[in-house]
Amino acid sequence: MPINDALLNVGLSHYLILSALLFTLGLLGVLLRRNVIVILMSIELMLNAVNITFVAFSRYSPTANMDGQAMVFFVMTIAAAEAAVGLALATTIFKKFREVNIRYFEHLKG
Amino acid sequence: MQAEFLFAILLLAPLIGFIINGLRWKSKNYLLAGSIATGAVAISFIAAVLVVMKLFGADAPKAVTVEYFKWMAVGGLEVPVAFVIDHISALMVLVVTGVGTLIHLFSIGYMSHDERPSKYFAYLNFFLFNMLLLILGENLLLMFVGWEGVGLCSYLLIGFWFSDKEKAAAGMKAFVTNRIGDAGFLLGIFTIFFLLGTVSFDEIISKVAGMPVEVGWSGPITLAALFLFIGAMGKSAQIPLYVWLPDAMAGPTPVSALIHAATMVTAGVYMIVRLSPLFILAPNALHVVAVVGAATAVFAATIGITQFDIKKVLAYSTVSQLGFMFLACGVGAFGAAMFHLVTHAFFKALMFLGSGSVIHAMHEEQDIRKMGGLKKYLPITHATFVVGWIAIIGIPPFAGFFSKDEILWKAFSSPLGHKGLWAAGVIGAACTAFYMTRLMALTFWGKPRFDEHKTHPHEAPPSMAIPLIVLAILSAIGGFMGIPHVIGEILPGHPGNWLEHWLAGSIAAPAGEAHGSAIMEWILMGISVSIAGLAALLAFSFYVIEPDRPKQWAARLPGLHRLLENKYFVDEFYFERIINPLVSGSKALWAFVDVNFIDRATFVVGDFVRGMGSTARTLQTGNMQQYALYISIAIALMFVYLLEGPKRLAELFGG
Amino acid sequence: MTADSLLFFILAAMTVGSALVVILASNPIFCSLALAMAMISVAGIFASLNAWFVAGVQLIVYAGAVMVLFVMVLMLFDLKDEVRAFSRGLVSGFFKIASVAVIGGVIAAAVWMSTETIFSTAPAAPTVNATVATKQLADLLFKKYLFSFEAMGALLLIIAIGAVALSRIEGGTHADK
Amino acid sequence: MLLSLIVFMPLVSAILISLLPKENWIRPTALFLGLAQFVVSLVLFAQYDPSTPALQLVEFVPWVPALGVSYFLGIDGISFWLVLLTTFLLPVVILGSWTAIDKKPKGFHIALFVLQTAMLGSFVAMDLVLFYVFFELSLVPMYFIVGIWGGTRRIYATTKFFIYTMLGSLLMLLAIIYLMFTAQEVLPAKQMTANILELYKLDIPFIAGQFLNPQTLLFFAFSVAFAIKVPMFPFHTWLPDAHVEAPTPGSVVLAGVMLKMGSYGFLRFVIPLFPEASEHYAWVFLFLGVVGIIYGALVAMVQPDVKKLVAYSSVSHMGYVMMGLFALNTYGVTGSIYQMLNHGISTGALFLLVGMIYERTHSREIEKYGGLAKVLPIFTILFFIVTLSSIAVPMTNGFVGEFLILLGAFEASMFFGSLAVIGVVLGAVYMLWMFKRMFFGEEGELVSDKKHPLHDLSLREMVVMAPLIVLIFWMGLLPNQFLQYSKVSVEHLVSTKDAYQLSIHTPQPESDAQLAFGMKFFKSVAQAPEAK
Repeated sequence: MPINDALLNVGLSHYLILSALLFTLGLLGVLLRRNVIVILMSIELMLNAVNITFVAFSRYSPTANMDGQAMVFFVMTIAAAEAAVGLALATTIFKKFREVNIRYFEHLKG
Repeated sequence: MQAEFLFAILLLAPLIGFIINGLRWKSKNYLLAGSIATGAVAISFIAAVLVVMKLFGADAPKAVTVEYFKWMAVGGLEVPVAFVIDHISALMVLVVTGVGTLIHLFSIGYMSHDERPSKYFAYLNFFLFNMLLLILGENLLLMFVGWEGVGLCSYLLIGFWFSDKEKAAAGMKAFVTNRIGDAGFLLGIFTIFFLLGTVSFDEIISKVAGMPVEVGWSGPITLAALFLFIGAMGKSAQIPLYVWLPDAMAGPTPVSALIHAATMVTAGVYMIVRLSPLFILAPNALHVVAVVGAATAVFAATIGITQFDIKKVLAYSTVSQLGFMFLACGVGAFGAAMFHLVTHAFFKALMFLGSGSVIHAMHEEQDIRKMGGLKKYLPITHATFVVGWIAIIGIPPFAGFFSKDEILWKAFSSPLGHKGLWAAGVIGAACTAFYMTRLMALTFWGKPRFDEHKTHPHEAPPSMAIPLIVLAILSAIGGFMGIPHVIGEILPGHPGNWLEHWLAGSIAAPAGEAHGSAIMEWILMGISVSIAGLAALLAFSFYVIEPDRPKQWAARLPGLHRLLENKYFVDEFYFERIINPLVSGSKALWAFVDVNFIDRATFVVGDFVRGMGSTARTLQTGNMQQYALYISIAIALMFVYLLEGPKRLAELFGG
Repeated sequence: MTADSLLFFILAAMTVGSALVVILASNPIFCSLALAMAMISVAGIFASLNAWFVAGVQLIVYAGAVMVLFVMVLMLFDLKDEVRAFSRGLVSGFFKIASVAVIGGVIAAAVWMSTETIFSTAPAAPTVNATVATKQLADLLFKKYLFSFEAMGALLLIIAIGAVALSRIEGGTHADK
Repeated sequence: MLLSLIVFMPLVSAILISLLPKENWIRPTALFLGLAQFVVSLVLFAQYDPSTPALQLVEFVPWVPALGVSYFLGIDGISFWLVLLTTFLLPVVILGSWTAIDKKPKGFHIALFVLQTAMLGSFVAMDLVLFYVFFELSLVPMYFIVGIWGGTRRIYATTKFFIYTMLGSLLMLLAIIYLMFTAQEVLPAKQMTANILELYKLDIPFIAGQFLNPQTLLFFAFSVAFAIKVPMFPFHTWLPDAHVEAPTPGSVVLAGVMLKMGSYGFLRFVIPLFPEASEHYAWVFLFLGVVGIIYGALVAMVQPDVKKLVAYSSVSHMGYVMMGLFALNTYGVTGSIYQMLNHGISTGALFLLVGMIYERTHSREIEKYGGLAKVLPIFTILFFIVTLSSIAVPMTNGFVGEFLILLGAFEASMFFGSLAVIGVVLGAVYMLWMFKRMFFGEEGELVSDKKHPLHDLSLREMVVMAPLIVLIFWMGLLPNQFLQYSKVSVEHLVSTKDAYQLSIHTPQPESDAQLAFGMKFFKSVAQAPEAK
């Protein structure tokens, strides 16, 4: 695919590659950051990357089906729920250690 | 009366006595306990007599057999609980119950001061029950039951005063040594069973009847005979398993008389006589028996010369006399062995009981160096002891003369005999005469060597004296049941050899011609009697006329004296070379094989697994991000795999 | 370069740029602001894909509700600049970046290789009226995915209760006994 | 239903015990339930027909049909006495541990009853998978019995015991799976099966002299599992540790029944399933049996701890059992079965007695005793009788078993048979030496301790010992009454072991059988001597 073509005709691939980029960035955040809250944010990034994929596929599928968009709702709900629980956990950790470093989760083992 | 009934009484009377006395084992009433036990044995004796009566008469059966029930039936092995009294066991059962009754009677007086007379009598009765099983059992297995049973009772009675460590140890030694023999006996039973397919004596004898005499060493019959002889060695205290018998003197003296002189120790001889048709087929095995017997006879007699414990002297004497019996068996003179067994039972029981009487009188003193001059204190004991003494050294016409002389003559003349065996027998007899005379001299004659003001020896009560007198009479006249032909011919009425006649149908005789003539027999008889007499005179001169001489001789031959006094260091040898290495070797086994080898090997396996685990554990840090890393690595690898990454890369770079 | 593609590239650049800030900024407040930015950009992306309703929800739920939650928690903690924003370990760090790179690369390669065969030739489906599209979506959610939808509702309720309970536990798992 | 009743009654009992509200109700209830299951097991006498080698009282319910696994119970002459031994020992053990177990009695009795189910199950299971389940299940309660109520090194001992036994049975599991697949391929039904009667029909290829062939490998996989359980010589080291650390009742059950699961496994599975390999490698087991006998005896001799001594004596005695089994003749196998019972009774009794003295002095060191005979006469008498049984003096049970085993071993191999006889001597040595040191001589420090005078056996303890003592003599004096129940089965096994088949016995409907069971029981006992 000549480079010009790629720049002019934005298609499914573009969205998918964007999604991949976003996903990897989110993953890097999860792996590298120490702050629990930032890690949660990175997870949100990854979920959003997935959402982009869903919507893109929904848009570019030959039969224009909306199932992809429906899925986005579920993902968002899960994301919200996960954020809520994650932040609640972060709060308990913070109460104990006055810090929200991921390594305190090591102490969660029974 | 029915044979079944009589046998039941014969066997069960002592057992019931055992149970009654066993249940009241705490009782100190020695008179009651003794009466029950003695009564039980007496009943047994009467029943035995009644059964034996059936064997007399013109058309009497050769044997009375009863069968009660099957004990074991597995595969081809059928073991009924069956008993038999034939011409061999009749002799034995009468001796055992008869002498047994007398010894029980004697025990009443002897054990009067003991803590646990009931227990003692219970054991004694139980012994008798087992002895009867041994004698009457119709098959090898039943005999083995009795065989082990008497060993057990012997253990219990030797260790009767178990608070003394030495005595308990002696009991254990006896049991274990016997067990070695028993193991051999077991192997003998196995060999016979797989050879002949039966363990019943009757069937064994009828099955071996047609078999040829085995020549070599490895034939099954020779093997069986040798195995059985190991059993006999253990029970009858032959070299090399004799060591338990002298120690067994730790038990009460009547026990020594009953078990370790008159009955149990002769079981080996009895067994060989019983299986004589089998043994006769294995001349090589018989040679072994004869040589071991002769060696034991001399060996034990020489030890007897230097012992100072009155019972030990008698014990070695017993070992030596048993050697004579095996010598007789070994040369095929089974009748002579039986004969000596019976006469020995009389005079040795007499002498043991006599020694018991002496020990009782001397307040448990057994060292003959601290006796002497007891003749005036214990006239009855002395008189009866003299009878026993004459009998054992073989002065005619006392019992010992006939039986011992027959053995010597057979050792010389039998086709299986040898002049060397005869010579060994004569030496043994000479030594016997010497040490018995020495024993008499040191115990009864000369001057008292104890404090006459402190110790007041008293003559035995009647319950102890009666058995002594009865046994003395038997020792005196017992020999007439087997008068040799050469003597019978010159006697009025020409009495034949009754015993030989009685046993003729039941025992085997060696094939081949006996050598030696009547003149020869007279000459040999003369030689042996005169040698024994000389030895006795020598001992008399040593210990009565010149009491210093023994010490001079001991000083002159220090090596020999030390060797004899220490019983050839056999016990020490066994202890140093067998028992100690066994114990320390076992400790080493435990330490090295179990703890250091097997356990360590299992630990190595365990440590390996544990090592792998702890290696893997380092991955599990609990660090959540590390876990996330693992997940991402796994996902990456999965993708690479799913997209055929390696192939694509190869395409990319390769072509 | 058409307007559509220009819009896409701008939005994509904004998304990626703000995502980078999220994972690189040492102050969590900056992170959260960058995240909000990323959310808005993603909403834009949705819009560019004609998913108007989803784009709206993205704005309301994410940029609105979730972000408020994050920011409030951050305010509650009163966090300063972090001395060490990233976790320790050179080796593991290397592995982390490498594995992520592999994943990203592989996904991109997969897209590169597969879109050609699947969709690239297929033209985008004809755009429909936003109202119709929303109606279709509603149809799906309340008919086909009704059960899942209701389950989601239940889940949210449980999560709400759970979150409250969790944050009220004294000392959490390390309560002093 | 009888077998299911026998097997699961203890499990139900365990549940009942777990529901008991008060601690001091537990022991009487447990004793009652233990006696009840023993009485139920006595019904076997009425229902069991000793005249046929076929499998009796069969229960068959498919369990996992796809794998051919079924709930298949049955009993024959090989397992008959083992089942009764198991049910018999339970009440004895409960009464024997009346005071020995002072903490958590509820848990202990539950474990004991669950163990009982597992052991009984493995004796009557005729499906390999079912057997395996019971076989492994038995480890769990024993693990807790040793691990919770044991001595100071209990954790070490119980872990060792568990892992050792587990390791072996995993090999067996592999072999079982292999057998099931082979059955699918070879048998006409073309169906996987774990039914042992079907598996008996397999003819597994065997090449003499080569190790890597199916039958040899399977043979050794099974053998190792059972040899560890027995335990045979090189695999025995878990036993002394487990015995020393186990509480008295644990030791009794372990020695009395659990070890027999190993030797029973040889008899039920190894020999009939792999006849050629068994015959070809019999010498290995004869050899290891002899080594076990002599080695166990020698090591027992030098043990300072009386319980350890008894444990090593177990190694020696089980060596006899192994020899008898691999003599592969009627005498040896019969002797082995008998010896299993003997060992259960006399070693069980020894452990009980050692436990009784341990309760009094809290020491098991032989050297600290001495002169017990004077202080505890009744205890001494009982101990002596049990000692006699252990060293196989005639007229006690031990003799019959040992004699038959030695006879069989002698027939199979004169060399090994003769060597094994050494064990007869050594057995007397270590037992009597221990007896001498503990009971005779001067009073030891523990015995003469005036502050803690020793009391002779209580009535309860005598009641515990009484049935064991009675059995010791009963089995010694009238062995035929016991032998007749296993006779036909053993002869069938030995004579047809190369093509061993077991049919299922369908009894004639006998309406009065249940009613007259008591009559029949006594009749069978009374008729025993005549039975051929």
